[in-house]
This record gives sequence, C-alpha cells and structure tokens, in this order.
Amino acid sequence: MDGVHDMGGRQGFGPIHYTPGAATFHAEWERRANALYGLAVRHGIFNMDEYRHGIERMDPRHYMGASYYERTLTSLATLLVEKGVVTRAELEQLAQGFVPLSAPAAPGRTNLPNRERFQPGDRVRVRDEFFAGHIRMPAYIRGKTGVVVRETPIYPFPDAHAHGVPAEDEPTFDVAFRSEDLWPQGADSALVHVGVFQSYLDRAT
Amino acid sequence: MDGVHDMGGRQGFGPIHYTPGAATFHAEWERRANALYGLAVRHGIFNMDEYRHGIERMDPRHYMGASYYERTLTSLATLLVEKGVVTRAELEQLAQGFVPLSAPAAPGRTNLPNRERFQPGDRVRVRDEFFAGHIRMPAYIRGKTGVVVRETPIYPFPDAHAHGVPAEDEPTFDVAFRSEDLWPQGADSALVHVGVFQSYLDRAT
Amino acid sequence: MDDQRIAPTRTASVEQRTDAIQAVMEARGMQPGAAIDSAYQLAEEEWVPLNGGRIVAKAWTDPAFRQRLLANGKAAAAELGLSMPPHHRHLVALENTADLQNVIVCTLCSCTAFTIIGLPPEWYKDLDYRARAVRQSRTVLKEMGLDLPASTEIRVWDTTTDTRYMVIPTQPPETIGWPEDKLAAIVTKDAMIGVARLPGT
Amino acid sequence: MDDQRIAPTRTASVEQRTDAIQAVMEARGMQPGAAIDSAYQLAEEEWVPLNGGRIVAKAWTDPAFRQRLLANGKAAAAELGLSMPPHHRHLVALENTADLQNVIVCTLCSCTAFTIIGLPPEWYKDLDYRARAVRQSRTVLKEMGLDLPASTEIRVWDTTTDTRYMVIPTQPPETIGWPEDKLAAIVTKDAMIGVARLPGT
Repeated sequence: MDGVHDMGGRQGFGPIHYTPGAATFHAEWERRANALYGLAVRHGIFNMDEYRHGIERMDPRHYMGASYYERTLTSLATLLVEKGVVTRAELEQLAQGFVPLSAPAAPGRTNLPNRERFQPGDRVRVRDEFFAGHIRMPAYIRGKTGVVVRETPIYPFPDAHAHGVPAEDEPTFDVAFRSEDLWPQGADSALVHVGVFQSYLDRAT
Repeated sequence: MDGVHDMGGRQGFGPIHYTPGAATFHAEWERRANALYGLAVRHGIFNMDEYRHGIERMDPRHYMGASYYERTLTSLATLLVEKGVVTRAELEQLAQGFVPLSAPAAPGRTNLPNRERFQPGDRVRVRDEFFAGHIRMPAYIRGKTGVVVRETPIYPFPDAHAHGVPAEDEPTFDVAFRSEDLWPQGADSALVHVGVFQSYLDRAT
Repeated sequence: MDDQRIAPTRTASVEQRTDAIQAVMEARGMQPGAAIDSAYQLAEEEWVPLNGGRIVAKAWTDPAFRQRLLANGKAAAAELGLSMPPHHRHLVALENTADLQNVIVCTLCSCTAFTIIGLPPEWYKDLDYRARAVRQSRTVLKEMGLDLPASTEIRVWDTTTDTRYMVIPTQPPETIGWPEDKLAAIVTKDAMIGVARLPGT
Repeated sequence: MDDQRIAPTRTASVEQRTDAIQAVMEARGMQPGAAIDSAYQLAEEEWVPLNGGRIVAKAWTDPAFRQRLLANGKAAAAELGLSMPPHHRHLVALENTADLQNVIVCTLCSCTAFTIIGLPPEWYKDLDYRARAVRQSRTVLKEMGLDLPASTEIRVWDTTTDTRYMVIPTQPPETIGWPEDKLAAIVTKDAMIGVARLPGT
C-alpha cells in the first residue's frame, strides 16, 4: 500500500536528532511493548509481516504523530483483536479508555506470474503496479531500472505472508539503483541497494 | 517538493466524514485566521503561492496533525516573520508561548527551457524530475502520459512565484489522464483532469 | 530565523497565535478588525452557494448563456454580477449528464471557487477526501451516498492551478419550467462540487 | 471489528494500553512477565554492539574469516557463537574502504541486525532519518558529523527484506596489531550502521 509509512525520499523532514551512542528506549513501557510483541510472534499469534502491516494500517495521522513504540503497541493490540485473542471491548475495559486500532487489511495476493531468475549484472525493472496490501517495495523504486548485484536465498512472499495467503517462498535480489535515476535532479549522488522480491521484477529491455 | 501535503492517491485513509451541507468553520478563531491571511495577501505581504508553500513547509508531523485552519495560521505566522513584519520573539511574546513556524524554503526556479505549445488532442508526458521548492505538479502524474483537452491562458509560474524568482507567466494545459495509467491495477476507473503548467510538460513520443 | 529568542516551552494555543497575529496587524495599521468583520459578512452573505445556483439555473434555462458559460465561465458569472478574486483567472463549468459525473478535488491543498459556490465544507479540506477522491473516485462517491451505475463515467478534476471549477448538475425533470430564482435555490454546494446529485437525477 | 463495544471517549495512555495487553497475555497463560525480564536481559547483555565488534575485529585480523564473512555473514557470525532470529535468514557484511562508505537505513520500518549490532538507536527509527538517508545521503551524513570527501562513494542499503546488513568499518591505522578483544571494543553501533567512522579513519 502507498501509505505514509513509505518514507523513502519524502521531503519536508529536518535534521536527524543524532547523538552518538543514542539510547533505544526512553520509558519502561517501551521495553515492555517491545517484549510483548516479540512474545506474540514466538507464540505464533502473528508473523513479522503481519506485525509490520499492522503498523502500516494505522490511521496516517496517528502513524505520523506516534512514537516508534506506540506504533508497536498499536499493531500488537490490533492483531490480538483480529486474531481473536481478546475483544476490543475487553481490551478497552482493561485499559480504561479508547484503544486505537489499525484499519482492516485489504486482500493479500500470492506470488506473481512470469517470475524470472536473474543473474548478477542483469538489468531489471521494478514492475509499475499498485497493490493495496502489504508490500515490501518502496514506492521510490516503482518502475525504475537497476542492476542485480546478487541473489539472496528464499523468503516468504510478504504480500501473501502478511495476509494468510498461501504462496511459495521467493528469492530476493539485491538490486543497485543510481539515486540520479530514482530522483532525477533531486538526490545526492549514491548507489541505493534495495532487496527486491522476485515477483516485483521484470527483465529490463 | 515531495511533501506529505501531496496527498493524491496516498493510501491508509478512511471514510470521508461527510454530512450534506457541512459547515466551513468550527470556531471563531478559524474565521479570524482565514480573514487575516486574506488581509495579508491584499496588502501584498505575500502571494497565494507563497502562502501555499508556507503550508507545505510545515513539519510533516505538524501538518498531518493540524486542522486546516491551524495550517493557515502556521503559514501566515511563518511568512510574517520571513517578510520582516514581525520577529518570532515578538510573536511568541504576544502569543505567550511557542509559535510553530515552517521550515525555510529551498531555492525557487524560473520557467523551464524547451517549453512547447500544445493543442487539444496532443499527447503529453509530465517531466520526470524532482524539484525541492513549490511546485503544482502532484507526484501521481510525474512521468505519466495524458491528452491535452484545452489550453488555459497564462498564470504566474508557481515554482518561481512562491520564491520571489522572476519568471514569465505560462499557459496551463488541462490534461486528461486515465486513472488506470496513473495507478495500474490500483484505482477506480476514471478520467483524471489536472491543470499542468507548460514547464512541466513534454510532447509524448 | 531569529536565533536570539528564548524558545518558550509551551506551544501557544491556536487562539493565542491568532490573537498575536491580529495584534501585530493592528499595530502595523492593517485594520484587521475591519477585515474580520468584512470576511464574516462575505462568508455569510456574499460567497453563498446561491451564486452558483443562479449560474446553474440560467444555464438550464438559457441555451445561449449555457454556451457562453461553457466557453468562458468567469465572464458568464460576471454577467450575473458575480466576481472572483484576481488570482482566480478562469472558471470552468463542467456539465454533468445522465452518463457523466464530474467531481472536483484539490489534492495539494483545498482550492475552491469559493466566491461562486461558497467556502469549502470541512470534509473537502480533510486529508481523507484529498487522498482518496482522485484514486478511488467511485468508491468515495458511493460512501458519500452517490452510488452511480457502472455505466456512468467519472471525471475527476484536480484543482492544481488557479483555474476554478464548478459542476453543473443535471436538472431534476420535475423542475422543468420552473422560474430561474426557484431553480437556483435547489442547487446545493455539494452538487456543484460533484459529490451529490440533485433529488430525482 | 467489534461493533458492540461502547466507544470510550478518552484514549488510554500508552502505559495503560501496555498494561492491558500484558494482562491479556497473563490471562492467556503466555507468561509475559518472564518474557519482559528476558527481553531486558537480552537488550542489556546479549544484543550488544560488542557482538558486531567481535565480527569486525576478526574480519580485520583473519583474512580467511573475512572471506567467509563476506560470503555468508550468518554462518560467520555463528562461528563466534552469535545467533540471529529465525526470520533473519541472511546477514550481509558491507566492507567500507577509504573511498567507499556503506550506510544502512530501513525506509519502510526500522529493520536492524539487532542481535548483532544492538537494538536500533532512536534516530534510526525516526521519520527524518528514514525519509532522508536514502535520497540525501551525503547531506545527512554531513549533518551527523561525517563530512566525507567528494571522492568517497556512498552506498545506501535499504533493508526492505529480512536480510540484515552490518557495515565493516575501516580499521584505524594505529590499532594495527592490537589483539581481537581490544579491537572489538572500539567498534561502535553507529559505525556498523554506517553513519560514523572510527577515530582516525
């Protein structure tokens, strides 16, 4: 989905609030939220793609205003309700207030047809298509051409795995793009490497 | 600029909060904010492109969380400070608190070279380029091909007009795009008409 | 911008910020009080949907006016004594038919022909409408109560320049023959944005 | 989702929401208390940058290990007794040189090789870094204190799959000949993300 979570290249942001050796956690509840979502994953209540999509499905205003661990918490609460572990009513009674949950998911999809096996050096083009479910293709590479650097052995296909749709595991390809191709006249010069699932790629002609 | 204000086609949003004959204003200060920015425009303190860019330059988190008239207010405050009508210190003293202002603008640009005059029926392609200043080209048409429906007589070129850069007024073209071309496999079928400045267009080959 | 200020810790409320700006304008002799009074009056009495309603009613009843309106909306509006701000240089009238629905949105901000159809309603300025109307037009219209048959084509107009748009809704059949002033009164702002049709159409 | 609830008017605090979820997990026999204790211990004692430091130190001093690391990072890490969660199926080590700076970002969320280099620092998860690092790499690094000469190429790695990356910084010349454990201690998390170089490099 073309959600606000797809931040790569979006403008209007300011200086990085960088301090060397910065902390990971600020408050005690953040450590707990992080531990509890990990526990749910280990119990098989949801997988990492479902977890990430639970964050992406947050109301965009909430996403932009929430801290990192509030996003964790929102996905965790959403998935516990969606998976039937708890009702929203029970959760809100326990929390003594409104518990924001993410919007329902669009349907998933299985692996795409006409997948090709690419070799290092092959020129590939990211398919120019739009999918409303979970997808690990940042919008800034859509329709763009890059060069395969290596193949990485198979992973679950996110567009299926986040939605409970059966699919084969797929290779991903480390594809190098020139920043000048991604953002003509609008980027610092660099090679940008993106891990791209086989279903998202065509051979460049 | 590719800011969060460029909302067209972004996903994750929900139902329109529609009531027939809905109100424009909710609070008395909203009417005042709206009147005061109009007053500043009539006094020539800033023009409408500067005003719009003042909103676009808001911190993206603030933009997403602010109401419509808080965005008006933020651009107005920013431009009054940038134009030297008031200092931020004086404004904050009067407001008795922090006054959020928008980030500084990137440089503007003048009309682009190789502008062409198009006729109704001509196929045109929106230039695939990225500009960090004010621009009235929604990202969803970048690089896309459409058909010219009509020419509209000249307007100030926004990319210059919002930045105090000298430029010629330009015709705009009413260009019709198929939603299926804008968002392949990801849109309701429709013709989407966009007013596109001459500088943003090439003849489609 | 002004680094010597001591950054206050609490964000001023929107009311406080508005007050501060108004005070600055007052001190600069810009007479903000009069501007606010005038804006109230304009919003309530001048920039009313009845303006657009008069244009629509005349287009329904006067074929020659309809032609002039479609050729040059701003000049046709001026015939009825209706003006637009100087930066709105053009007005384009978009005619609905039984098989065509025009819908207006401004994805980049919230541009509207406000002197003609009235100031934009809240939902028009909301992020949801701006994000979705252009990509999910049929779905959004249906959610808003306008469930169009599949045979009805949708044209979305994204107001990216200072040309302004207004939709000419189709005329309810039972109003054929009504006088212009009675016709003008049935035309709603939402119908002129294109998210609603008039009853019976 | 659950339409029969009576929507409460006040949003529960993040602490209240965390408490509620923990209580649910407790009631379902999932032993969240033990998981939280374990997570504390893992974050503080197990998932420390010294893990990555040990990998880097060995790569600096053992050319055969370096080759195995570049060929299969996860297996090389396992040689040192370092593990990764099951869904992190691969680890790719990215070698900096004097003329090449590798930088890691996750534009879509905040993926990190956290068992190897430690949990991600706050700025890595912030929207600013995610939005800008991939498009304004040189500018962002400079703002963060790493002002690279124009001759240094930048490679940005966007962690879009569950393959994880770590940067092998260049070794400070004055540390040549140091023992592995002393070398491991000088390698910082930020250098393994690629936003900093080690002193003297």
